[in-house]
Amino acid sequence: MPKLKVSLLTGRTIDQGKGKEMGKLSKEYSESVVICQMDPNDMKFLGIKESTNVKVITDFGSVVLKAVKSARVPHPKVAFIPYGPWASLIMNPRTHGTGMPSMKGIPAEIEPAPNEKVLSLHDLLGQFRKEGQP
Amino acid sequence: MITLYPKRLFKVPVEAECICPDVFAEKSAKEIATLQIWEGNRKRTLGDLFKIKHETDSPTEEFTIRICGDVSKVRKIGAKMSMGNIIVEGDADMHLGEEMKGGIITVTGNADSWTGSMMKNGTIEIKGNAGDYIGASYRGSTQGMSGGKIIIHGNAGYEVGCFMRKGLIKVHGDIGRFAGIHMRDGTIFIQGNSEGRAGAQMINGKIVVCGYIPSILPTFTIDDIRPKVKVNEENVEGPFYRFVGDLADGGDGKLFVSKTKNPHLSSYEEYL
Amino acid sequence: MTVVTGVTCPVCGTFCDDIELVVKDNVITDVRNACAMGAAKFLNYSTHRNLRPLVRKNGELVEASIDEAVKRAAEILVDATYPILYGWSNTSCEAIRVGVELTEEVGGVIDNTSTVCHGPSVLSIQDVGIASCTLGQLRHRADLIFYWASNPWSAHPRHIERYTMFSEGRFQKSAWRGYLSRLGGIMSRKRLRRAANLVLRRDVFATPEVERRLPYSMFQKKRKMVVVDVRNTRTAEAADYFLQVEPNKDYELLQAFRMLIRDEELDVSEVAGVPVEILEEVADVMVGCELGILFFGVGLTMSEGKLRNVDAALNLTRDLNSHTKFLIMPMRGHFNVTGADVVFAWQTGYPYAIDFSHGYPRYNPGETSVIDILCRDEADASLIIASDPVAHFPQKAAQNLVKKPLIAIDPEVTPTTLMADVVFPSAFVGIEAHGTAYRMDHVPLPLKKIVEPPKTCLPDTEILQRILHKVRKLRREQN
Amino acid sequence: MDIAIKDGKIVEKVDEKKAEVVDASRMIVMPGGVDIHCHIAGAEVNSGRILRPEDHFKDVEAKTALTRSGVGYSIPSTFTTGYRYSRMGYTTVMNPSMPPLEARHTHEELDDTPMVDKATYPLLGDWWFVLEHLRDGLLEECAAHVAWMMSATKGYAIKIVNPGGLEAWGFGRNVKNLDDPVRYFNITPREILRGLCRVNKLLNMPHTIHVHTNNLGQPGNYLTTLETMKCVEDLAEEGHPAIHITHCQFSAFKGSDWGTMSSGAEEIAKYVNHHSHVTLDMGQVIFTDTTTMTADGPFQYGLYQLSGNKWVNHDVETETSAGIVPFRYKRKSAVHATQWSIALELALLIKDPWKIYMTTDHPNGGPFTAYPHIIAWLMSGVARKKTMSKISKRARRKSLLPSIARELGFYEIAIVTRAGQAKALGLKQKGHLGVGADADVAVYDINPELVDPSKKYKTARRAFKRAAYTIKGGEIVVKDGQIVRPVFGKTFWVDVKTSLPIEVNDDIKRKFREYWTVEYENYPIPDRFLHVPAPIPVKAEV
Repeated sequence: MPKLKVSLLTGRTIDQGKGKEMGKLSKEYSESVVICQMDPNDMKFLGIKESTNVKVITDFGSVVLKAVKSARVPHPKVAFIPYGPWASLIMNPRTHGTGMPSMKGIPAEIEPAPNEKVLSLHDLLGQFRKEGQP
Repeated sequence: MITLYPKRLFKVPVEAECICPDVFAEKSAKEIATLQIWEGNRKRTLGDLFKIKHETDSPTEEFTIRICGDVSKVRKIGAKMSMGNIIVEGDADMHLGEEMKGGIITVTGNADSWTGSMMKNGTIEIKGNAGDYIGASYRGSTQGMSGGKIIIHGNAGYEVGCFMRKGLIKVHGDIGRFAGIHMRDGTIFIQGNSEGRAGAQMINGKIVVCGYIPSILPTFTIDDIRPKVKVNEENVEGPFYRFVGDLADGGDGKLFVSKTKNPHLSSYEEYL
Repeated sequence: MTVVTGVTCPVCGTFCDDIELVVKDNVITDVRNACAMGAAKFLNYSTHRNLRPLVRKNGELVEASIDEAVKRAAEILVDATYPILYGWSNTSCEAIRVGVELTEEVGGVIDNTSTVCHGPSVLSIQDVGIASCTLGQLRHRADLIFYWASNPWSAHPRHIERYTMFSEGRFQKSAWRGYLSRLGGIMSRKRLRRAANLVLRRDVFATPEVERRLPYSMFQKKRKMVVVDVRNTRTAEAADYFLQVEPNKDYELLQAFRMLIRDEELDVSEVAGVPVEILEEVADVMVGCELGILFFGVGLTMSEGKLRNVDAALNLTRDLNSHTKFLIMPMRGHFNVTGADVVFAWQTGYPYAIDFSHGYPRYNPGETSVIDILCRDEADASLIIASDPVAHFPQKAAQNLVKKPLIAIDPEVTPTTLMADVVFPSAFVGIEAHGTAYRMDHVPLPLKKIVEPPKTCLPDTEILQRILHKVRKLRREQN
Repeated sequence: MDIAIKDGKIVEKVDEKKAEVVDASRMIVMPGGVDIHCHIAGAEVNSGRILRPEDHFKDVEAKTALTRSGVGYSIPSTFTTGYRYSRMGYTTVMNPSMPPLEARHTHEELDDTPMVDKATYPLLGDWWFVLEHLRDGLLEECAAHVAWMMSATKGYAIKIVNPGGLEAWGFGRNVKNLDDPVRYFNITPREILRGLCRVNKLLNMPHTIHVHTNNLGQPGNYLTTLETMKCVEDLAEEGHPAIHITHCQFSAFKGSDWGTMSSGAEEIAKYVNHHSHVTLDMGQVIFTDTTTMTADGPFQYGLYQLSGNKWVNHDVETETSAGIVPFRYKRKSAVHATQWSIALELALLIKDPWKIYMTTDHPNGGPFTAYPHIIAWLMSGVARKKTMSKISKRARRKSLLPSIARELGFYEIAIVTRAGQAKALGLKQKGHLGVGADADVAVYDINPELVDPSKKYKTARRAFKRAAYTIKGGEIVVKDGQIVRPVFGKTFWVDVKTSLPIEVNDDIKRKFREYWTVEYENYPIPDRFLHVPAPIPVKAEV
């Protein structure tokens, strides 16, 4: 399976901003943040189409997201994920004494995952409870 | 010699500025046990958290405090000490030897961030790794380490020697980014690799990198190739590229980078 | 039906105060002047909300009375030896004032969302200082506007229109018309390209060569906008010039500019993927402007270099003041994150990450900041207000947060309230409760109460006061 | 003599059987201290706090059962500010620098500053409305707008900082002298000063215009200061002050550059001694590490260039600017030592203590906690000599201090630290212990009949550092230098009644939108916003 090394960015989008104000449980919100915006040429390289699921892996975790074509091209080998519970799973928590984790420019790997499902918010939070609590 | 054994595993930060030869000296084990320390927001005594064993010193020996057990949540050990020894057998938490004026601290394990920050004199030796901001200044201040030695046998983190003014930091292993940021003077000697941005915004002082460095900041200019470089009394064999910077700050710091370990920097030679 | 004017918008740091709301029977039915985010908030704020306090019993969140929830929350805080009280940037200064007092009372750590947005900026301001201003100053005077690693089009949608390029000032005119004509050009180029793609059947979209000269408009004596970013954003499209920087290389680029401004020469041919010729031209434009402003976003604080990226940016603008007037401002995200910093500072001396465990304020981000405390698993309880760390903190921090007793005060249902042990549904400040908040440039403005909240949803200020009162009572009983 | 207190006021007498008795025999009793000029709250001060963690971390105050925690040193947190003033027997403090647009901020902080009554002065000298109205000769319109501004910002006095210079600083420039026109506005600093002085009179403001001169902090500026005082000479009514020159020390430099800088105190004192329309405050320099902060943007930039220290600038649209630079005054620096000397020379050479008041321009010359030291210098030639022996030789040679024998007595100290200040501020119920006055009393543990402060200046210093009692509004709030009862103070503001208040029509609202980036209706602060508002109604002549 092809794998692509990218520099991962997270950030705001207007849809995420709107979705957030509509409520974290709204469909608008989760739809706006379970995506991974990629350069079309990178998608071609991975052999995936719009909305194919991909697995994004960093040193700190992995998450399945929907790949979408970025409207702001070109940005080869740069992938963008809006802020949200999904992006948080793979962020770099190290602050190097600054209080600030790294949320932009994290080295990551992307691979196609057409058969894996994007976690629902419920399932995602369920994973948190596992450690130590009922 | 006083030996401290933690009675249990600490979960919240413990702050024990009193673990310091200057404070312990002339005190009986009983008095030492009543010294106040903080566990989170609770006031405790040293005796609450540590078993304290007093052994009579041989008269020739310097006053020594030995800590056996996990003190990786105990901060400010040896802060402001001016004499004697502290030996930590295990890991130590942040601010070890902060504002230290003399004496020797030895840690057999790792030490966390701000080790030796604002220190004025004395020696800190870490057998394991160290965290970030080693020998740095307090937030907002430009008064970093102004004397003494910090020797780290393992790796060190980011912003080591931030606003450093004098003294020596020696790292046997690798170092993170921004070593010697805003450095005013003094020496940072790195035997391993640097993650980069060494010497950023330095005004003066010396940084020696014996290993690999991914790139040199564009605000440094190449000055010379030197066969060896002197670090305190020690001669370190090169050859080294010598860069000068940080020019963005009008600095005149010297950054020595091994030539053999960094063939990708050879393009700088055309500017010589 | 009534129309309420001059409403402040409790969403982003732009904190527009010209919103008009149409209210009918205690319901907001229409929003004027707001951006998409603001309109979404005013029209949908109450769709996903809790109406009653919740307390976790046997693993389940169940409805409780406010008194019961207050008691449970107070017990958690009194028992804790190192609690964190986090959030604050989406509530009023009045609530934050009580929050600091509560933290002091329980000997905890108080931190606001600066810690994960512009905290590093604060750290470098403490090293360098900052030459800044209020936003109107720029509307009247700025002729060179930089947006560096920030994308106002998405994050602060009305920023450009209200304060910079498209605003009309006393000494500087709006650049709206120029943009419209340029936009026409961009659109037709895009159309042409698409047609070419179809006809030639090959991708003309390939990375274009970096041009070696700035566009003509950059040398004209008029308002101009430069965007520096790792991606070609919507904002970048509206700019006179877009400078694309390689990810994690902002520091090098900023420092290189500083050198050029000192008339030093670079030993390299390009920096951060940008040819030095271009840098020299941009530096000339900086030096030659009447009044320049550099807005920077979290693109600087969250990427490699963090505080030092900002350090370089602050130094760059400071250096430029020996040639012209040049100012700089962080683009603050939440509508009152500035207020949280401000209130913390006047009560404690420090703007965020303040540790009260020894009875007085102590400050050392990296040690007393909430991400570090959570990653080291040191906190034994937490109170989260008006923030959603479970959704936005790195996994390890979020996991350690939910492991320990967690109190959440939030008008909305969020991942954090879902995972909490005590939940207080609050009134939406700026819609259902009044107060004060600070715009990103430190201008304080009133938050208005437009409609009545549900009876069971108290304002944040009152919830916190009740908890504080109960904490004091419990502590008196203990002694 | 007994002082009777009832319901927060000083009264003729009370029922001695029921009253609580404070035994102040063998002690000095004074009205509560009044500070006419100290930066303790608002945007500038708070930016200073954020800028300087290194200033706070070694000077902390832990929470007690009664008091909130906080930090010092040069820019203390709000609660600590209130407690520290109160411990020194102060009961009223004036925050002299408020950008009108950020007034809400200043008041939020003042509300969190306990123990003292307070007020704050909006910065109006470079406000576009003022510049335009004065340029067009519309004095009454200008007055109406200033009246509106006092109410909108809950302000107390007209503050003018480097008139014209702050508008020029918007584009990185400054003005050179009183007749240097402000670009785009065609008005000079002289016209601004005279205009606002007239406006002040038209509005019957309790205090005069409060002026930070042009060219502050620059060698040779004593001439500008003399000019500034002269320029309103003809506007003064006999016996009534028309202008207050604040932190005069910073505006009393002679010489053409830093090498030749010397004291201009003699000339200024001479002028003040011969005229009755001026009051001053000292702006004493203390040898310590402090934080300078003024609305004078160009001055602060100059100070940054001089010191290389970190620098904050904050320009406020259509109104003013501000700057902050940390600064250390060193004994061995000839300039700093001369500055130290100038303020004392002014205080001692100006004969009438009702004309010059004790301040450090906190924190610009040093923190207010240094007041007991200044009192010692004022009362004792020995104290002055002792400090003199440690300062720069060059400064010592040039200083006028050795030639001045004057030593202030306790009575004069009471004037320069409270009575004079209250009078200049027009605070009729403060600064004295007569019947009807607010029951703000400070009791210091020093026996004036036994202790000669000229010799025993250390005893005096100690006494003024920790009040034996501070009584605020009739309540004992400090005992033996400890807070025993935390109280809120009032916030005074001047409620000017004009016969024709500004009509708020669409035109005005549109102008607002053009000038500021906030809506008209969000600008004024409602009275209820203040914790304890104390409006002072004043009837204007317009």
